[in-house]
Amino acid sequence: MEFDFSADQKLLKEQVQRFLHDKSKLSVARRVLEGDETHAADIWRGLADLGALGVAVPEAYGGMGLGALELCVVAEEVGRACAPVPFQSSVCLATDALVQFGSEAQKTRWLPKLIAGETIGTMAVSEGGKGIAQMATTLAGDRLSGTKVPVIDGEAAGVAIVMAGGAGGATLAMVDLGGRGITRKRIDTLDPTRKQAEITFDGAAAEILGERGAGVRQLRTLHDRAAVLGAFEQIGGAEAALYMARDFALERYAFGRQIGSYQAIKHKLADAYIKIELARSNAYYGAMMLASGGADLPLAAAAARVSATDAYEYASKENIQTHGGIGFTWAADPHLHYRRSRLLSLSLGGATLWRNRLVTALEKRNAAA
Amino acid sequence: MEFDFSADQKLLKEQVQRFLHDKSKLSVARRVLEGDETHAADIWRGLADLGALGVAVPEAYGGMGLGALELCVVAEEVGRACAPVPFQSSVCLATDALVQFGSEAQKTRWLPKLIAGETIGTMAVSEGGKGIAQMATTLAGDRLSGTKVPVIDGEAAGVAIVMAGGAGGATLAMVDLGGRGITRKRIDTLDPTRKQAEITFDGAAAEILGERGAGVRQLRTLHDRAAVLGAFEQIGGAEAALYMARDFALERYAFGRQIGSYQAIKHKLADAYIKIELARSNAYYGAMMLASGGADLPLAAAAARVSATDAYEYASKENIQTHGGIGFTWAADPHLHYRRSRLLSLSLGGATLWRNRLVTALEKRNAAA
Amino acid sequence: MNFNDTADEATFRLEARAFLEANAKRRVPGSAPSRTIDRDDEVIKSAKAWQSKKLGAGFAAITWPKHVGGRGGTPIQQIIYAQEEAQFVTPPGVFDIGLGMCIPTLIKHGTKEHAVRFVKPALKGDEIWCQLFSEPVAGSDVAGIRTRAKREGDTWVVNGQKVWTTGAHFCDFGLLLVRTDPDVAKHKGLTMFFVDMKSKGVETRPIKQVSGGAEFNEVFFTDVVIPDSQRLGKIGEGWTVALTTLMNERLAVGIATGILGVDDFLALARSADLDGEAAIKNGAIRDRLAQFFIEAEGLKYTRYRMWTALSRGETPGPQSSINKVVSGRMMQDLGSLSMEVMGDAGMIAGEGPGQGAFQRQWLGAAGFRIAGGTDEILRNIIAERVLGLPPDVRVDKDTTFSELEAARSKR
Amino acid sequence: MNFNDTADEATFRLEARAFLEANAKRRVPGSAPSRTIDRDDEVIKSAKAWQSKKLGAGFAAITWPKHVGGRGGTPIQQIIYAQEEAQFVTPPGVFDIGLGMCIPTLIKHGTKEHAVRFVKPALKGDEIWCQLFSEPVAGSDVAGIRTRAKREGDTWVVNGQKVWTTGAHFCDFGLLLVRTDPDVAKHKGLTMFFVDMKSKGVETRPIKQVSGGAEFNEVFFTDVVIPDSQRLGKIGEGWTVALTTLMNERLAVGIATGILGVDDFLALARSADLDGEAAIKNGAIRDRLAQFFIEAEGLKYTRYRMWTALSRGETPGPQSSINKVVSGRMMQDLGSLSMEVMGDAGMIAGEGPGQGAFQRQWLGAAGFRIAGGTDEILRNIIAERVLGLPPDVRVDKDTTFSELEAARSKR
Repeated sequence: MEFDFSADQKLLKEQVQRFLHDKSKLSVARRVLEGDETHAADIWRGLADLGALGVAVPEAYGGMGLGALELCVVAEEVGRACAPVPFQSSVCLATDALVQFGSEAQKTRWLPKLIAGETIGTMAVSEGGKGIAQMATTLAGDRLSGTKVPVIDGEAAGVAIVMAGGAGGATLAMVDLGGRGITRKRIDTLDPTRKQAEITFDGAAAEILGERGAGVRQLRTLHDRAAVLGAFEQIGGAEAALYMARDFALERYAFGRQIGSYQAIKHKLADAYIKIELARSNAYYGAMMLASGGADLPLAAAAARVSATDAYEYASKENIQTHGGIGFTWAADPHLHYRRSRLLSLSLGGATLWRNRLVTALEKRNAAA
Repeated sequence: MEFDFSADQKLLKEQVQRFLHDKSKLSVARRVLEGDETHAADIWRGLADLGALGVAVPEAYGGMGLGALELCVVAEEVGRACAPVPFQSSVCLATDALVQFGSEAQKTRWLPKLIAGETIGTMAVSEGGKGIAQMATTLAGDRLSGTKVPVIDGEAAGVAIVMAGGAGGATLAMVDLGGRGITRKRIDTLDPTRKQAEITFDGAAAEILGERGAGVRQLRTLHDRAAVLGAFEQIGGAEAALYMARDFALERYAFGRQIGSYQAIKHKLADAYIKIELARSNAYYGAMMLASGGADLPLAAAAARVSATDAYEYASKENIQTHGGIGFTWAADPHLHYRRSRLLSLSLGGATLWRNRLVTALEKRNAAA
Repeated sequence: MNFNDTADEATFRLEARAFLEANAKRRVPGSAPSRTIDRDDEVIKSAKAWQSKKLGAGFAAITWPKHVGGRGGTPIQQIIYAQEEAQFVTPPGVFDIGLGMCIPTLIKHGTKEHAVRFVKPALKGDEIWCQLFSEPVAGSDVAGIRTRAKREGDTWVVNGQKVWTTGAHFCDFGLLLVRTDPDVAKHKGLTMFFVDMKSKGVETRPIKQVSGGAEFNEVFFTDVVIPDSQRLGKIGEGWTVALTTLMNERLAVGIATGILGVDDFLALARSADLDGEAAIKNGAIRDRLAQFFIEAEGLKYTRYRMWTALSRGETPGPQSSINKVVSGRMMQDLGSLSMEVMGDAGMIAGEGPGQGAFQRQWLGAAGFRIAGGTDEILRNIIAERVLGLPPDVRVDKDTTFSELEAARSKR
Repeated sequence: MNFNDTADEATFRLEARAFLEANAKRRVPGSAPSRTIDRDDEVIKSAKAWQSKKLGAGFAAITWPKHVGGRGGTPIQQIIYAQEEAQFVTPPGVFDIGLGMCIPTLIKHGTKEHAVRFVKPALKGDEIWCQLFSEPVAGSDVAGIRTRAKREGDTWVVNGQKVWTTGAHFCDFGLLLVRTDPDVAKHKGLTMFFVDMKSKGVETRPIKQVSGGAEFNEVFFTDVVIPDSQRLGKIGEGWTVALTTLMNERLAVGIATGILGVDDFLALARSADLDGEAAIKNGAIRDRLAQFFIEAEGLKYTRYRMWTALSRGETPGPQSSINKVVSGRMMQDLGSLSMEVMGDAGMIAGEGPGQGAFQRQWLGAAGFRIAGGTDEILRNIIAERVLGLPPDVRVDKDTTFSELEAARSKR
């Protein structure tokens, strides 16, 4: 039984944790929240320098050539710091999409830049909440047209993986966002520490990623993979929110004693702890399936995501509640996690959708058994 | 605004409450639970003497000629006492079915006996959990064949309203259980204070209640009506469980103080109170729709039932929890409400089913608006 | 059982409606009333004009006795007026705290001269009042305040900081709770004053909330001089006076308006796609919607039960205490699920489906669960006052305030 | 990351499996093991025989040092053995409490003579031990016990009542916590003894539970004489001794077996009809099922994390504290929903779908949430020991037991 990260993986985790703890304090997230920056470029550069953006990418393309487990520990620390960087979009979606489905030429062109943090990647699927069946964006030949909104980190990104329809069915297309026929508009969202955009493609140059008509299947694979990484990001955030609440409950007095001595607070925080531990255990299994390419990945990914979504949402909202009035002020930090938890809950599809997906995978597994 | 019971209705309520408080203590429920009786015949007779079994039945048939509101207050008190009598089966289902759908001859024959408590009525729909589409019981001419299980109060009953298929579709049939071709077998259930039976009909004499082929529609109407009455029974039970827990929390000491001074207990019981108040308010609207024949009945009934089911389940299970070890012993009373809450939750269909029904009714109302 | 007005109530309702028809515009159905108290001078001006009109027509203080300028009406009339007014576009309620809490306290604990001088201008809308109780270190535990007042002859000198003061930036007077003696138990060393908000040394700063609004303020007191004649009640009895105010606060909890509810969610769930079909077809969504429905309707009919008691001249039961704790959590859950139903577009705060209203509600709910009594304090109140359970163990009863402060800073 | 045994673990697993194959029958897959401790003499006899075999093969006390008769093995070996044994039909664990809690306490706090006399027969299964701590008035608050022991020369005379004693009816000895001095603070007046369960004045009565089982007992002590030589630890230091036992209880929380889980629920939901279609097609049911899944799997993998730590020779973290609080609530919810899915037939306890197993689990869950630490106590423990939050305010620390009792009866 070796159901834990290895000593080397833990070392990497500590290294990333130390860097983010020193450099990406919540004041940095606040800077991005309140300011004009699309993301904290300094933190992004620092992560790139650590190699954290390419831990799971083969060395041939400039990566560290490690595996998914190493990426999981990085994700957890990014989540803990509530780091205002395009981690999920660029690393867990765009970079992974290239690794999974890219041609040799595509990999050679983009991966080194993504890993170095020179180019940010993103994924553009949504069209204002409509389902893929109602999608209006089309890929005709090598020209892409349509509007995607919201695109997380869409303003900062230099390259996008875009879901498009057209002859042959839903297809993933790669688009150099520096090319012509592309307009972007910033949009207001609940978590402006990772700013989002509306991107309109008007005959923009694009090439197929993977296989024409395989878009839905490819997206499902990428989402399963990103769900595991996202779960670690959520768990990191949830722990940060829990311990922020814990520290406040030790400091704050009401009626002559620490509020952390009241059972209403104690049991609330114990419940957060329980949810986080369940999420962590589910996420570990997800990581194992991700790393080993196990057939159980769809089920394990759904369990990790559902569990971690629950944990982060609960921990972040009850962190505000534990803080009382101060927790609801703009100047205090709890709302940073409240917002981020929402972003991570919605970005790959909400919990209801994933719970349903979990049961579908479970039915499939039990039918096979 | 007169959104409350009238002074007269409250007087009736107090009268029934006093009778049950004096005569139907939980020791009586326990007697039936542990013994062979199908129900407490003495309590049933007492309720009949008070006129409580026929409050909503026209005087022409021996009833008190009052309305549904008066029946609601009786139901609440029966629930509060956890009375081991066939109240729901006989009064809220069988008697009401006759009032709603019976022919003059049927009413004249059965209602006076039901009201006097001489005959107990019940409703037999279930066939081991299968849906009505899979029903095997058939009515051919005036002969009924098939097996119904479980039938609540099926052993004590003298007359049953039975759902049957056959030419013309699902139909409600009235069967004199004293007739030939009928065998009954007691079955073990979670709440033996209202014992249940399997009843097999083998060409038993039966007559149609209402209209051939209208069984499903009639059943829906009866269930909507019984759901409101059941909600009051649940609310009465929930309050009894809550105050049993409250009293214990005041008496019991741990670590030198009353357990009711710990927030874990205080907030648990506050939550029970909240659920009960919500249920009561929803049930009042249900009662108003029931009494006035309002078009909102399906929606109001579903809201009352869902809310009251939630309240009684929570209050009864957390009553055990509040009692700690003693609460889980056979000799202590909390399990009486735990069992009864389950019976009332399941007897007209579970909460998931009713929540779905609620939304269907809401959609219909909003579409009409 | 019915929802009908009595004959008297119907007459009053017609009168109220006639006044409103004549003086205000009917709200377009479906548009949410704005309850935010703006920092805009124009809004204050229009609010004052509206208040003056209401006073003229006898709707400014419906339940107050006539001798203090009220109508001498009933609580149910107050509610009927509020129901009717909710159908019209009217300025935000900048007088609610003053007339609902401060002036009743002044009438009860102040002198005759106080009443003569202050009640009329407040009723007319000429002077607006705020309440200065909470402090950064004293939220749920109001009696833990630190703001000090030291006597100097016939005046008091106040230093300290208040927080969560609604409307402090446009108010004329404030009800001010201060500590006058730290060397007795904490409830015993308090005294109540009122203060002219334009006094030298009073500084007001807006507090920006997570939801973006800023109707609350911090108020700083630096050597503010207050004449002893502005004291309400005896020295050291400020807690008793404060309780009058706080009791009135609890009565003032009115009809929650402008909140997105079940029908809004249902409309959204019908139009939104979830996993390839309309969200409303998903059993999980239906299940949650049913839960929202029983909570929203349960609260509505709980209010009706309370109004029935008022209509009969009875005192309502404790049911209304459940309102805030249920609606706060429901606002948060409903906001959260609505975003899920919107899919990726759920993150969009500004535009997108519903113009960000669900998103704003979700942000606001986090504050609603705290302001005016946290979920936890409210459950305690229900447990203690309704169910008769014992209070929490209090370790601060037999200790002086100074000792408590010393113990706290030692840790 | 993997689930593989190390080479040593694999060797041990093979050894354990070989022993079991040779001495027991493999369980038919899907049949739940019976964990109820029967009142039947035959069962006790077979349990003793099995224990003796295990001792012979070195599996009776895997983690105990060799000098007290153990194997000197590791905790992970203990777990591996338990995993393997769970695949076989074996008698119920009537020695768990004795070997898991009582004998370790005896070894630590007793004399050498005690160890020589009692360890071997307990290990061999010849003598069975029980634990006599809880009392009717002292559940979560174990130190609040009232059973008195008065010294008379070289003996003590015990009067009082114990409760929730597992297996008292077939046990030979019991670990007995009593109050020897009521006039000091309640934790300080306790002393630990062991008692021969066949002593004059010891009477055992079964407690019938809501679920129908009766593996617990009340034990009454009437003038029971215990020699002072049966005292464990010093007079007045019983609480320290009891803590050793209770710590071992917490370690003993093993693998929950025989509990209906997610797969059982899924199978049910596939076959049952809900509103005209298979229940599993209902989104609300799927939603709930997913919740059960993340809880059940989360607990399973939490155990794996703990075993990993053990396998590495590390001390597991506090994660395992969540096991009971999560699984208790889940058993109750899963039982409840399963009955809903069965429709009207859900009420049937004896036969019907699943032969009443879900129904029994729902009844049992209400007790599971209480026994061995209530949900509330466990949350307190997590908050205090894991998160470092302060303990509840204790009003019973600086008061003698007698005064506490007097205060209680005065109310």
